[in-house]
Amino acid sequence: MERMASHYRKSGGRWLGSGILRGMGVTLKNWIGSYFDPSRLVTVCYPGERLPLPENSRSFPFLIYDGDDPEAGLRCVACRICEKECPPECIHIENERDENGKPRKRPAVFDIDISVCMSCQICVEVCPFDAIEMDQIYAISTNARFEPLRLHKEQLLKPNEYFRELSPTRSAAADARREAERAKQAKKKEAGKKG
Amino acid sequence: MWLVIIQLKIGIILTFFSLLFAVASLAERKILARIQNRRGPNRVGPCGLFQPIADGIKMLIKEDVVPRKADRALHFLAPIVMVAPMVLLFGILPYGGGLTLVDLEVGLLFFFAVSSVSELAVFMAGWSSANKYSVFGAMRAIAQMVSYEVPLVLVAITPVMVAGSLSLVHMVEDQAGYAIGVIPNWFVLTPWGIVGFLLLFVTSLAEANRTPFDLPEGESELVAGHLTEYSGFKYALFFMGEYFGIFAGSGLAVALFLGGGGAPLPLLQWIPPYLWFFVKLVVLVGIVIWVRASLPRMRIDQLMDLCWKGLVPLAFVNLIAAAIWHYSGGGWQGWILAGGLLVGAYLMLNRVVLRSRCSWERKYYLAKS
Amino acid sequence: MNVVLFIIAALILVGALATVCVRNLVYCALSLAATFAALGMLYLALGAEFIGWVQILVYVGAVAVLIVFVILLTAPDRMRSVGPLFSRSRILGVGVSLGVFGTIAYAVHKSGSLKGSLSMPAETDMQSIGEELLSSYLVPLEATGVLLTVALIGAVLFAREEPVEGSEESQESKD
Amino acid sequence: MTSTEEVESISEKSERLLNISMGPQHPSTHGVFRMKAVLDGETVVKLTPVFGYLHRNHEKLAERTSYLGNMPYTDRLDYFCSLTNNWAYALSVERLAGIEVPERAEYLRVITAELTRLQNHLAFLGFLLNDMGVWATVLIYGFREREKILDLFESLTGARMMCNYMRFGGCRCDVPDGWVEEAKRITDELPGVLDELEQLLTDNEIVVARTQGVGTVPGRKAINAGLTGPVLRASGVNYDVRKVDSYGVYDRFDFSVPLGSVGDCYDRFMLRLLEMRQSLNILKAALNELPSGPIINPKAKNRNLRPPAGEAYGRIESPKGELGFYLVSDKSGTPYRYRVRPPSLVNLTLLEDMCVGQKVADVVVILGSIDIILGEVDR
Amino acid sequence: MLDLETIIKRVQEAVPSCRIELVSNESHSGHHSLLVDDGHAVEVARFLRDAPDICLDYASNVTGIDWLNSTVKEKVPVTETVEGEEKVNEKTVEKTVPGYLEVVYHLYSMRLKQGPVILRMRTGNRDPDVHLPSLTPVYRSAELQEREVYDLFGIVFDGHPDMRRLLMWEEFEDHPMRKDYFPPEESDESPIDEQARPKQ
Repeated sequence: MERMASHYRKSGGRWLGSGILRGMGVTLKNWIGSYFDPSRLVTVCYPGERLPLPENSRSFPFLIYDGDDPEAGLRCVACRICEKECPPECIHIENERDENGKPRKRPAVFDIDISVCMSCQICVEVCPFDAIEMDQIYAISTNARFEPLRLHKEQLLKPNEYFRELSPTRSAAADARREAERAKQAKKKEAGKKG
Repeated sequence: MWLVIIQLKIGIILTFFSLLFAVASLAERKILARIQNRRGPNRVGPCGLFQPIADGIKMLIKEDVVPRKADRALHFLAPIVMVAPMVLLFGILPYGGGLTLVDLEVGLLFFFAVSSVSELAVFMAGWSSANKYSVFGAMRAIAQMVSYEVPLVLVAITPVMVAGSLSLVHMVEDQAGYAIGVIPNWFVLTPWGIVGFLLLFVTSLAEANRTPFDLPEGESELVAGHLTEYSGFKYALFFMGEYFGIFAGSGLAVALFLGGGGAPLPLLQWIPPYLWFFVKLVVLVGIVIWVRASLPRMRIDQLMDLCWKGLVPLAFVNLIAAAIWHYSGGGWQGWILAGGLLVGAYLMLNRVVLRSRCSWERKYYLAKS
Repeated sequence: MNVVLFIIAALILVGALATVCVRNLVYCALSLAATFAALGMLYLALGAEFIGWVQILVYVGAVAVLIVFVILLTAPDRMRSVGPLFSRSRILGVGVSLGVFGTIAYAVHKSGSLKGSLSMPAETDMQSIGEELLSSYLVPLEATGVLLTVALIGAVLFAREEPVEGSEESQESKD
Repeated sequence: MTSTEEVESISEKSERLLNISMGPQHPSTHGVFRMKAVLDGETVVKLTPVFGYLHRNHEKLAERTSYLGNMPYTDRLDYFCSLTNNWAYALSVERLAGIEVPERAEYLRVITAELTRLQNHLAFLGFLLNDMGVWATVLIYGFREREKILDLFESLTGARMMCNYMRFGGCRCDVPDGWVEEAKRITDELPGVLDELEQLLTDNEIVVARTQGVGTVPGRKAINAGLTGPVLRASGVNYDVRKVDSYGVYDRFDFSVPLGSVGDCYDRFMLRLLEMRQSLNILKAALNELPSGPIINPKAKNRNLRPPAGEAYGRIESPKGELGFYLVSDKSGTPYRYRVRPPSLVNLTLLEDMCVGQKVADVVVILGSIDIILGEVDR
Repeated sequence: MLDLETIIKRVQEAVPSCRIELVSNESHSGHHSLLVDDGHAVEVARFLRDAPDICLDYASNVTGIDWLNSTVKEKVPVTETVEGEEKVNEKTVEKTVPGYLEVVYHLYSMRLKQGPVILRMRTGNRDPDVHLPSLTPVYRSAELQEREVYDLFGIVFDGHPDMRRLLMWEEFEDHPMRKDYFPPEESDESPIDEQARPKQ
């Protein structure tokens, strides 16, 4: 920026019409450039070619389960922190009741109304069990306003492998955390058994 | 017998210009896109070639909404009165090589007489839509077109004075032949020719309401000016009228200054003259589209100032320069005299505009604290 | 040749009557433009090309547009022309028109031009018109030039005092 | 505000005046903004802006949501510059609750804020020239560069425009690898693009004719009317919150504040170009000196933050002007009063004074040069 | 930073009959403010703007705050005669402080680049159209923001050139930002909203 330190003098176009011609020179450079220089032809023909999404781009949340059986490997323990913290209150959870009505640590109903959800990712941030993560799906238009946009637990559940290939670094960090957690539980259990 | 030939010629010319209209509407969107670093229509047919057909069908199918309070007859007549004279103009353009339709002795006068009818069409369109915006737009459009007819005619008179006849074919013959073997003596290669060509190009832009003079359809102020209440095929007709206006203006510029069907180099003369005419026409239309993509719109009062304080005086000076060129017999002394006069006029205009512009020279202080 | 002339004459008559009789202000202006165009066609039919195209250029291109512009500026809402079509003093009107038409008919009859056949006038080309204009008719040409400039300046002065809406386009188009 | 005697003169030639309404669907107003204009021929006699078409009562909503829950809503205020909105909100909550921010987070905040300023000014140039009728050419040149910056945001925060990136005491997530090199490459390319835009626009006779001497605002009147940001500095008043408050780590970078001289549309337009160059300086320095370390203050509680009772007013220099958040807390989990000081709304105070006497075509250019955004005006 | 005590003294000299006091603020921001009685608010503002050394020429922010009737528990020394001898003991007494509406101005000095001086004005009660003097004649930047406070809080500013609603449409009656305002029921909410009815 070698301009004079204290002043930026804007040299007026001394020749009438020279400004317009210089301006059209720029458009001509872009016109010719678009045939030769890739940086001057930036659009992509959408359905055919698609720009790759960066790793941690987010659209709507989804639930994670380990292993291959969705019900068994479900990580969510229905602690309802995400339901409380969600700003537009679009998550609705109902605990599973065992035979004598005592709530168990599993969600029977886990609905997310994606017409209300603003993909702000706070539920992922506050979830202590890494049970919910942000997906990268965006072509999800439906033909009705309310019903299809309320995703139920079955539609939300996706395996951990999907999350691992969706965003490698975040899933690695999440798995490391869960490993450390499980190791601590196990050590505490032994300490408990020994002590 | 000659009736058949005439019919054939008319057929050729009309098909060519309607094809050119289709291609130009596609080329406009493609060139605009390429200037803006994007691809432009490429979904309908190979790289968008069937797009004009698609547009045409769309325009035909689209419902033609006429406002209830509108004046039906006038509303219907306006597009016709807009397009008909434009098509007449193609009759007298000197394509050369036997394709010239008719060699009117008063060719140029015919051109201006017919092209001034389109102002009535703009009025009819604006007035019959019974919409406050379109009346406002029509008023501006007529003021602009009538004002820009004065410099257009003045500039077109200079080649008439040098060639000595109003007929366009005679003017093209006057520009035939090559000086010192290689340089074609087109009028554009003379001092007054360059200035005349630029003025003619600028005024024909204004006549056809194209950027930077497309004030009537100034989207940013009055939605679509006098075309607000038109839809469907009538709108397409106006669209076609505007394009034919550009073709006619460019055709006139080619005929008067770029030597009609003449080939730029003697060894290229084996290509028939009407092909050269069309190449030059297409190049001019390309420049019109290029101008459209890069210049903002002028305000109505600036537009009028430019016309009355800029183009008309320059056209008079150009007339005098052409006279000096004519009587000094062309050649280098013509260049010095006419050229000097024109450069002096440009410098004087330059100083007047810069002094009137309040503070061209702007200083911006870069505060450290 | 006569058939064409009769058609054009009929066109002129119809246009002129429409200009006077039609209620809608805008239709009057447009039928006036149509009459001018028909007059131009008449000249062309008689072979006077220069006058024909000048007629269309000047009258249809400028005068009609001027009248239309005046309508745009002054009567945006009063589309209907006011007052009854035929004024009460009908007799006075008919009397005056008959008198005028009678004198013109008598003068034409007296001049004897109707006697000869409608012979085509001598073939004239632009060259001769140009020379004629600048030699024997030079003085009237310059006089009209001065007149038009004065009219132009007058119009500009008029426009200057009270700002006219839109642009100050009210000057005569070129001569 | 037209004085009383002028109002009489309007009514008595009222039959020649034309009442037109520009917006809210008008193609050139920036979102749903409406202006009722009274025209005498081409010149504007009276202009009254109409607000409220995009009013969502953002502040009432914030009073029933937790402090952390409000952060994603701040993206929706000035939806072109979500990161500066986040920073302003985070700054005022940190001032309310007394939370320090580690070094690396301060640098990340400066980098993202200056990137936001760049892409906002690029979009501004495009919209202003689009109003003047350049058929979207400059708009797409601006958006071409803006896309690169939005891709940076998407790889860092996860969303292009609704970033929700800042937390009380720092930032939400760290920079993915390769991000800083990509950002450096973009900031080295941008000066070339700015030169090209300047060559295309600043000397263009039509642009100069359309903007010079249009909508002039004297400095003293601008201060009294509370104009801030480039609109104020175009009138020659040296007031940039980055220099005055030197919040964050702005005092470590040497950048200068461009000031205009006349205060018309041309100065406001040039100011943005010059400010972009200064932002590039800051970005170069910040990207080179990005320290390592934690990106969030471990002691800061984000989830159910209960700041002590009291109030705080934090403000930053957002691309549109001085964006402030005034928070009153009553020790509960949700703010008692949450007030946004919208630069776009206050910059519109002088819109009528600028437009009266100008032509209709100028009203659009003047509105474009103020660079308002309706999410912030109507809240 | 201008310290508020000197400002209070200067103001009391300049506008003798005005009542101005310091309102402290416990949060970490340290933004204490000046409470001015609405009788002399305009002269105080004009003095603050025109005094050469204070020169608060820029009103950055104008905010309305709605304070509800608050019940305050106070320790009131009550003398009771218990078993003959006097004993003074505190008894917590529920006292309801009447609520009020408040307008807060954040004033800055652009010329001297000095920090916020916060001016507060309080209304006596909370009924619908309570009046306060407008500072728009002094600070033009308050014009639109005061219209917004009128629209959302219902404080009518006397002396404001164009006292209309800013954001709501003209026929809208009540003032949405008041604490005791609940939106009318007929808004069509999606099924989830009915279930998750706002919890307070």
